[in-house]
Amino acid sequence: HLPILQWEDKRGLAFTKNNLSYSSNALVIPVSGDYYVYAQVTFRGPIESHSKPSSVTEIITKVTDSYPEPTQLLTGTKTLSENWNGWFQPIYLGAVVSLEVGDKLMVNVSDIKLVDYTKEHKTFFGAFLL
Amino acid sequence: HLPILQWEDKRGLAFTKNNLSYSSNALVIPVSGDYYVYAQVTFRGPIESHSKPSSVTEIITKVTDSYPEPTQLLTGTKTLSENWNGWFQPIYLGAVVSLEVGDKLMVNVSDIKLVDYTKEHKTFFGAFLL
Amino acid sequence: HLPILQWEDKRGLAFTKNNLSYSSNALVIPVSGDYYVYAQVTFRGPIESHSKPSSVTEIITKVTDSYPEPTQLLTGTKTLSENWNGWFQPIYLGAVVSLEVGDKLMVNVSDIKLVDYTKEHKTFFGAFLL
Amino acid sequence: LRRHATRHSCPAGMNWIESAHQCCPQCPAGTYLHEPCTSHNNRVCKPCPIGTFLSQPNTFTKCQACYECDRQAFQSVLSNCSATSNIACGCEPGRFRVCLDKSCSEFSCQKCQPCTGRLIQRPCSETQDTLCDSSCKPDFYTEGDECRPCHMSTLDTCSKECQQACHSSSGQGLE
Repeated sequence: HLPILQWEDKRGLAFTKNNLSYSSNALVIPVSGDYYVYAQVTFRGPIESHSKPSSVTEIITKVTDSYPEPTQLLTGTKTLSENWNGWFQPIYLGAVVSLEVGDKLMVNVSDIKLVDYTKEHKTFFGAFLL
Repeated sequence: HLPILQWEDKRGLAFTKNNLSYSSNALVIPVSGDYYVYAQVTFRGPIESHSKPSSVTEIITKVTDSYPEPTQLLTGTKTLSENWNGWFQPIYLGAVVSLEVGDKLMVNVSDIKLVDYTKEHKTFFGAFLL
Repeated sequence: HLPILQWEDKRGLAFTKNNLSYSSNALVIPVSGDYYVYAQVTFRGPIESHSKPSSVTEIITKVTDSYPEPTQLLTGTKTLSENWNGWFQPIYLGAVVSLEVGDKLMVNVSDIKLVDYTKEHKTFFGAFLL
Repeated sequence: LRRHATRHSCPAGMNWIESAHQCCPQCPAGTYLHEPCTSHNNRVCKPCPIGTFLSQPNTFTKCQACYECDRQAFQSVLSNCSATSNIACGCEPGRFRVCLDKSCSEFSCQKCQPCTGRLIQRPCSETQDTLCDSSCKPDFYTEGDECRPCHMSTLDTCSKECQQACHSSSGQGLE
């Protein structure tokens, strides 16, 4: 009974401005240019009815009207060796990418059930125009 | 006999400018706006008289006159599975946050005795106005 | 039979602009100023004829005409406890540094044979002027 | 109401080009959009340079970089990168894939087990390790979880299992 994970874009520390909008789980690029795009996902386990994962992966992807498949922009993948019953693993990604107006940025993960969504300062996603 | 850990703000690679100042262990925000705030702490062990920690945590917090309690802006927490006698674990955090003039930014850690303060390029902290 | 590892600066997601150029494995600074410099290296193993490494390290260094030795700007070092036959470990680094025109930025690693060079979104390097 | 950039819908096979402010025909797979169309001229597509590809019709201004196979981690090239398809990697002979994620886009290549002294139930393949028979082959005896050849055992080192396996009929198998 996992809630579908959506990003928070208004409450608490979250905000959008300068027409960088958030809709259907993606940041929508308002003007073409070079953006510093970043995201951190904190993964955690174990969770009920879930065998211990061998690795966790976070991918920032781009979806665009000019190409039918998503493009992987940044990827962080880490094998887990924790033999702990309780484990935490943050993955931070950030880099400059060239984007076109209308491009959509999304964060994909290897297993959404392992995402720690409980605190805004542990899992976050953003971009700014250079 | 651990020296109180202060940030270095002048010597070596460290610097402050554009009125972003450093005082009593905090960066002080000179003008309201959106800042990219970042910090890396390298944790290391074992250290004398210290049982092996199960995890390490780094938190960038904001202290402001308009609210009596600190606000956690960014958190990186990682469980340790190292069965090594010597271990190292860097945690990097970075994101855009909206700050007000006079706000203070600080870095808190789960256990200051585990911080590797020996080299400026292993543990660092900064912010810049977008 | 390891290919010499070069950064890709034109094809795919890679690009250079505003005279920030890439030559002999370094980013060359075109104008003095404060830059946000970042890099991620994904390390992976095991690889042939290679005992399991105890740690991996990534260092962003500066080479300058005004000083004969490289300067270490940012360092991420992590001990490995993976008992997996297949392991992955990304290290991300990023911070603001003051640079002079002509300075060269490079990424050094503890063992180049452990670098995952197979996908552009797993290992990347860049900088932008504030 | 703030004016939102309306999403332009174009006929099939065409994409909206913001800079040209009109729909343009897509470039075929293996090529990218070098110059957008204008009201007078058609768009110009150019082939993807070596080391890049685009597997779909598109209006990308740049092709995607090919992956590389991880030769140091015992991967091998199944098919080279072409202008229309990315490289495909597998494992060197004698190794099989251990996937690190569901899509198996990340995998390591591990040595196939040799099944010394056992019959092979299922040979090693690209995606699965060898499946060895649980019992030892004739002229082999069980020692722990290994199968040892009878001829290597001597009278005083031959355990009960060894006795049963190696010389069920008298005098055989011992040198």
